[in-house]
Amino acid sequence: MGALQILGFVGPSVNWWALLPQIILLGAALLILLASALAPQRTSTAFTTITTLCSAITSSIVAIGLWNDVKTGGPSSSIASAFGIDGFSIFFTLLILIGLAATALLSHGYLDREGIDPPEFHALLLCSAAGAIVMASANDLIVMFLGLEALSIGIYVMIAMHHRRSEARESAIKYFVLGAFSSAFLLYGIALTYGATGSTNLVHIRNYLDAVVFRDQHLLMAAMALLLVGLSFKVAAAPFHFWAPDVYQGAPSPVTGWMASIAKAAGFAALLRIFFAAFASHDVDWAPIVGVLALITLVVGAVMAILQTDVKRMLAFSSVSHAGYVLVAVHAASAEGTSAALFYLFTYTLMVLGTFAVVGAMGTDDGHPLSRYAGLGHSRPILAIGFTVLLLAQAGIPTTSGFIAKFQVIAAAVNNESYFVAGVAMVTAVIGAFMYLRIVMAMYVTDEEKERTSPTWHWTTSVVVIAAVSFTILIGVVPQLLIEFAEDAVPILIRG
Amino acid sequence: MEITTGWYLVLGALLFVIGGTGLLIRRNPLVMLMCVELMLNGVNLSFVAFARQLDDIGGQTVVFFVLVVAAAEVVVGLGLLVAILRRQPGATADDLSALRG
Amino acid sequence: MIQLVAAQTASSFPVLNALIIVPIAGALVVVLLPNSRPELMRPVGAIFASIAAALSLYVMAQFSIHEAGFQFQSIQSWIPSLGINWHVGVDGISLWLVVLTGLITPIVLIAVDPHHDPKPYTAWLLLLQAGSFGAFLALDLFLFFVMFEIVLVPMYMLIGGWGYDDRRYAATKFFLYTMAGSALMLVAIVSVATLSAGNQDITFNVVELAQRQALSTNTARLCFLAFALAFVIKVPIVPVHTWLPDAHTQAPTAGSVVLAAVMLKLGTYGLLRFGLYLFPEASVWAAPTLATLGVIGVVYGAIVATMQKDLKRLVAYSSVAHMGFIVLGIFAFTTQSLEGGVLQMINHGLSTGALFLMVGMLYERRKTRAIEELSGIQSAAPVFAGFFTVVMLSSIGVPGLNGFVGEFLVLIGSYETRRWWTVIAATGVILAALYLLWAYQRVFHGEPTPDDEQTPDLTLKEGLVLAPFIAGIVFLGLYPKPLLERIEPAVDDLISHLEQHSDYVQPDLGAPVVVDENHGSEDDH
Amino acid sequence: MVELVWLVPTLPLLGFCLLLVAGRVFGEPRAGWIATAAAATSFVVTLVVFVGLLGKDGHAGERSYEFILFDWLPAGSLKVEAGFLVDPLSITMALFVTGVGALIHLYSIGYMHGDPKYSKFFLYLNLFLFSMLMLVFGNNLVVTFLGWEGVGACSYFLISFWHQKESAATAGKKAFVTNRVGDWGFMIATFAIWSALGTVTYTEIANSPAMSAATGTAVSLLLFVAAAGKSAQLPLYVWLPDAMEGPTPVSAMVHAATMVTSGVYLLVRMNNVLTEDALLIIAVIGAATALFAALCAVAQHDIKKVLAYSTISQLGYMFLAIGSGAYVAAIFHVITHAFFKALLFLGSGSVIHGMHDEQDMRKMGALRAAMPITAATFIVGWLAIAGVPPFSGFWSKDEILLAAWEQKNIGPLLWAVGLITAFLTAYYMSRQVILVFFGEQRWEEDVNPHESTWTMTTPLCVLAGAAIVGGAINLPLVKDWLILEHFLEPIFHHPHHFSSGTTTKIVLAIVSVAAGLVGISIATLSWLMRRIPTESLEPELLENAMYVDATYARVVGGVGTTGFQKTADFDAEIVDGTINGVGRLVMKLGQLIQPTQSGYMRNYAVGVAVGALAIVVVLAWGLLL
Repeated sequence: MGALQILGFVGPSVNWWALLPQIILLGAALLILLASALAPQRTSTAFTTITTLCSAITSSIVAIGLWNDVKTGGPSSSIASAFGIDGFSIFFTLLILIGLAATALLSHGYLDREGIDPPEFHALLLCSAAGAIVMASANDLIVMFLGLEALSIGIYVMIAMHHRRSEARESAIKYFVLGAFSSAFLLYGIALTYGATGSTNLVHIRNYLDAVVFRDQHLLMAAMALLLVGLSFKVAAAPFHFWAPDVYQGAPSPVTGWMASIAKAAGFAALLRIFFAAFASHDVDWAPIVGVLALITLVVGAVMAILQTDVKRMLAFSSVSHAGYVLVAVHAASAEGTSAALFYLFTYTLMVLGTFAVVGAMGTDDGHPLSRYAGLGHSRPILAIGFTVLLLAQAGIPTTSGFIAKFQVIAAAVNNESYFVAGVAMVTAVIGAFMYLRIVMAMYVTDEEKERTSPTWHWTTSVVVIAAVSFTILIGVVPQLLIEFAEDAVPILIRG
Repeated sequence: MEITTGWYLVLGALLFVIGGTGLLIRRNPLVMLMCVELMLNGVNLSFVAFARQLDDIGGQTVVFFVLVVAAAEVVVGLGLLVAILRRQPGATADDLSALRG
Repeated sequence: MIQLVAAQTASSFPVLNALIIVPIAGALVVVLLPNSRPELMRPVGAIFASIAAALSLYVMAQFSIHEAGFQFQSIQSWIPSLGINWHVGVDGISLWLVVLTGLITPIVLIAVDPHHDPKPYTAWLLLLQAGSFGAFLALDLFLFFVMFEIVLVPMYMLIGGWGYDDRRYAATKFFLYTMAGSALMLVAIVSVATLSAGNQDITFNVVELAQRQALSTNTARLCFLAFALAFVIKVPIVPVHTWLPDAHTQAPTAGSVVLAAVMLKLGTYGLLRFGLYLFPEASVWAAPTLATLGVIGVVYGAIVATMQKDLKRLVAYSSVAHMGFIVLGIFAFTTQSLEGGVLQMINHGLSTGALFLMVGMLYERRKTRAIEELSGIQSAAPVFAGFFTVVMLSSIGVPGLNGFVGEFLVLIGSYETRRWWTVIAATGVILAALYLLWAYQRVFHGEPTPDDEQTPDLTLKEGLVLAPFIAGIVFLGLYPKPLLERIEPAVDDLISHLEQHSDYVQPDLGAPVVVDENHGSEDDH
Repeated sequence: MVELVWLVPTLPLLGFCLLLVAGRVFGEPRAGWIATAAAATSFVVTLVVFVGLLGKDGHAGERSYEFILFDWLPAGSLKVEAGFLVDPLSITMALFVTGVGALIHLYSIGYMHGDPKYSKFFLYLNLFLFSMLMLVFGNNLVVTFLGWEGVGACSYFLISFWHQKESAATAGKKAFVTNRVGDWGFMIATFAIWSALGTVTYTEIANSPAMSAATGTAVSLLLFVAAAGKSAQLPLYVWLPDAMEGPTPVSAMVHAATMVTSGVYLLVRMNNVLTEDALLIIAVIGAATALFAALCAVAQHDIKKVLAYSTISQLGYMFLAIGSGAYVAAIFHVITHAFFKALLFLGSGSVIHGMHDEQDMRKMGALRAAMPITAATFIVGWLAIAGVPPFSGFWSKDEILLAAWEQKNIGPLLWAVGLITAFLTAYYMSRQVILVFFGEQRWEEDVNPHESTWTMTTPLCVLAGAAIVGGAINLPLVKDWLILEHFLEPIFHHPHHFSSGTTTKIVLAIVSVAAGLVGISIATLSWLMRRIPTESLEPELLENAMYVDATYARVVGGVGTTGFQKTADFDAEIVDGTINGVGRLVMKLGQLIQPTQSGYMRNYAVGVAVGALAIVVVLAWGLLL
């Protein structure tokens, strides 16, 4: 019968329409590479940026089309149900595309200033974006793994592109070695899952777990544990976060932004899909672990952040504690918690991109001491107030999206009756606030009123900052729409 | 004696652990890379073993994906190493610790 | 019930919303003004603040006396999927705080010159006004928390941007301290809403939640503690008061005035509106402790104030003492004590606000607040000294001025249910005289040094700025009835709410009864 | 006519407002005349009201009128109105308050001549008069308290009127703060009365059922604490001697005639709540104060200090009377004392004025030639206070001694103390008169003392007249002559009647007069004829008022200050330190785990591995479950 198959091979039905977003991105990547290879003169940054933007826009249009399909026709999946087409995947697709566009814009000035070759950067960016989308939409562990690798490998190289700087090289190798190390764990987890459930397909796994009364708990548990480890590493949850500060600090600011926002988001997408969707029936097993991870992550992120003197490191640790927050939502293991996590990731992504847009504009990555920000409130008031909004939003001050996000996370935790976790989360928020306030203070409270050299900076960056700030405040005041979006995006696994 | 799936799984696990330990204790970046490869191959072995046990082709096809990915990683990794060693000949992993705290 | 309210208020002009929106609009306008015209900023800001003030006065005028419930209510759906509404309303307790907030801000804007960056200064002050309005008007827990938290930012910016040498430390301390307090309150808010939901849909509507009273005793007590922590820090009550002196001392005059007159009231108001109203049983349970802390605050604050070397610090600690009276009044649960407490919030706003204004004026003249560097000011600036004396006497609690009315009602009300607390708290009047008169003697009496001789007297503008304070101080001292009769229904409503949901029973005051000595301690448990 | 009562306090208030607005414009002497006019008219109106009240039938209890202006503090069941109560007691007080007050206003026109803050002085005087009248006419405890605090504030202003002088400023503060201790008692008493009787209005209190013994005594004692503060009784008297830092008219008006007697007024007003036990304590403290102050007065050199201690001693008499239940005697002495003590103070003021602000009696002497009117009137005052019949002082003091004698528990003892005090009073007053007006001249020629202007001497003469005939308002022996007693009758629940027979009365009277004469003669022998060495008569102990004040100062300045400072340090270091400590603790925690961020890849890998191991173990072997 195997022979029969080989004779008349029939591949699984492919819903190309559903894959179009990634395909567009990859196409754009190829285009850029070809153009840069074939074009007689050095390809301009403008060209690459615009190409990336266009690809992002077109594929997001496609994604929105898909969203309507899902709305009307309900969720589906493709390629032997290895690739989910549901609110969840499209939510992240859009998020990743927004991130892509933002990163393209905020890297525009940066690449020119730092003399990094634009085509390669953008090509890699597009590939890793495609990888992220795959990772978020994958209904099959292997596909997810591939997406993750695509995402990560792109990032490895993007970090290292700043090769004249030893910090960049160091952070690249660190991220690479540890990333490979952790993906080995992830892969082993996949293997064990395969062994325990007989499939790498999440739908199979879910049905299997629902149906079968289990004979080999240990194997499955070990599998879950290793999967959790692999993904916790990607989202920089303690104790798998050690790489984050060093890498964030050493990497070029746009790449840091990309890692902090999209890589994290994709990681959480996978985490949610696997654990909330596939392992739903075993949440009593994994939820407590996630809770513990959340606690450790929150505390470590907060208390380490306030010790830092380098702004990029501060933000790195703050992103660690943000991961803690999302984990709190995951820990709730409820639809409410998941939508809270989605909301959090969406708003957080824009905050952090805006933040790193400013950081990138503030100057070369040879260290970002607080002193560099001194007096910004006087020299660049608008930039300063925008940055302040973004920082306060990360601190969770009301009328910013950050507050609504935290509020939902807390609500989810409380509904889950994990009051302690909620309490710790709020307390660490206060500790973390100290760090954000230090930056704000540095900008506004200058002991000597001498004007600082205001940063050289490209209008595309301001576009990102303004967009991020206005989004942050808008959602902070009228969050309803995004909340509904997040609620609709709670993952459902459908066999296509 | 008959060699059951269990043996292969144990062997895979051993390879994984050896690789992991190697990565933890060795200083030479190149060796560390190889350790990662070792871990991945341990996983591969487990996949194959499971595939056999389950009589399912999927597990074995996975191995090919993994090999490809591993290859890609190696390429990037070697590239990075070259870039580093060119500027800091004979650098060990511990020499790359400027970023800390 | 909500629909009903919405219906009855839908027709009328949503003045309370306007109250919150006008200052925000003002802030935006100020921000959009050209930087080339710095002289425009404060006037424009003052205009918007005054419009808000006028609106608050309109509310006061239209407020129907002898009505307990919330008036001018306005409910709009805000975040339906979380059961959150934009719900504002005013009752006898919040009315006067709203009016105070309305009046203080324009005065401060006119009175105090920031010396640099007038644009952000004005904008922040306006936002502060909006936030305070919101906090006093909010009838939705979520909305309240938003407002309660958001007012930190403008004040933080004011201290940090326009404060004195140690502003960095003071501002951060102020922000983190209060934020830490409210951290657990957010958890409690969510818990209350979720746990009282039951099979009904979740709501953050304060009135609704107060009616449901669905929480178990222990849960309610825990939630109350979480709320209380936030408010106690805001008030502030000893021993969590130490952010106040630093904030006050480092804040610019405008900041100090608004902080004392408006923001501290958020704490006591919160205790009343959310502590007693949402958690009657828990309030009664915690009353002895909180009343004790209040009394400690009265005495301790006064003692520490006596030894201060910085005039502003002294006034700050006097705030601690005065707020202690309010807390005692709140947790004595009698009509008189609660009315006195609410009235004392206003009085403290007037007198302490005026004191901070005048210390600021003194600083403008002498560039120092150190008591030992000043002396004999009265000889150089008699009018200034006169104004200061009036405010000082009000703060000491001399009858005929507003300070007395509040303190007297608080104490005479508390005497029924908290006899020995009252006896000790009353010693506060001795200490108040001690620290204020001593400070006055050192600063205003004695032989003036050549510098002191140069100290110019009150200018006409400053006089006009202080005039409303003095007028209020005297008027409230002689004829507080208009306030009391509007406060009373709300307060009585609150007390009957307490009696209905706890074992507390208000002693039958005023009816001639022969008192046996341990009568006071009956209601403590 | 009685309805005009609202006008009585309003007039001084108007004067105050007028001077507040335009005092500087009026300047000297117009400001003074305006104030005086206000006071005088207020006195006239009081007379009118008085006459109106006399028109009513006293025994039918019709002589009690309430006038409510408005609700002051309506809070729930608490009703506090801004209202006046006109009855024999209040009108009696008001009469001499306005009368003596008006005279002292007039006197001040001359006395304050040339003072830079001339108008301000009269502004304060009018405000004081207003407050004092509120105190007297208030129809409930709270309005009285308004006046009570008002006079306190005014006395603070007036004592520290010359505030450039450190001593004056301190004295003012001391007076206010000490009084506040009394006010504390007043407030608590008010609370207790309200919670017990449900009212704070005098007429209702008077008609309420008695309070429980304990409450009653507590209330009485709290009221006495209030009185002790205001009327400078032991142990709160210390502020009064220092209060002499103020201008002399102030000492005469505030600290001799009117304010200091408000404590007596309060207790008499509340006579029906005072319990026996409380009365005994009041009597004892009153007697003790009388004796103590008299002893202190013996050795003072400052002409005003003598009078200050004498005032305290006389006030002691009044409380002795109250303690013995003889309220009328107390009020009687309040009035006569108002006359002669005001007279004495004004006289001393005139002397000081003439001596160019010299207050030390050792630098005076033989002034009768230089200032005859002052001397004459002063001598009248002296005879009055010394209890020489038929001067007013004799009659009132005699009644008090009689009442003391009849006190149930320890009457004779109290009487003895009173007698000794009478003797001492006669002695130290004679000493003063001799030192100031007789004997050899002890001032340099260039001083050339002079008689004061008519504005100052007129009040002296009027008061002298009053001091002579003042006793006539309540002559004993013949029933119908007890005008004051009959007039005040209605306000007492248990009117006090002397039980002793006429003979006892006469004997006691003779003894007291004898005591007075002995005192006078000893003084004459020692200070005029120098038969007795005078050094031994001014012991250190008495000159320093038995070091009571000094001890207070040492305690307050020592233990008190250090205690306060310790508290402040505690606040800064412990309380605030804890909070900052929490912050530092978090930092410490961070530094504790910071080493994990070593920068070494392998350490990070270890982190991953260990974490993985932990999770695997926990999950696969369900250690959590």
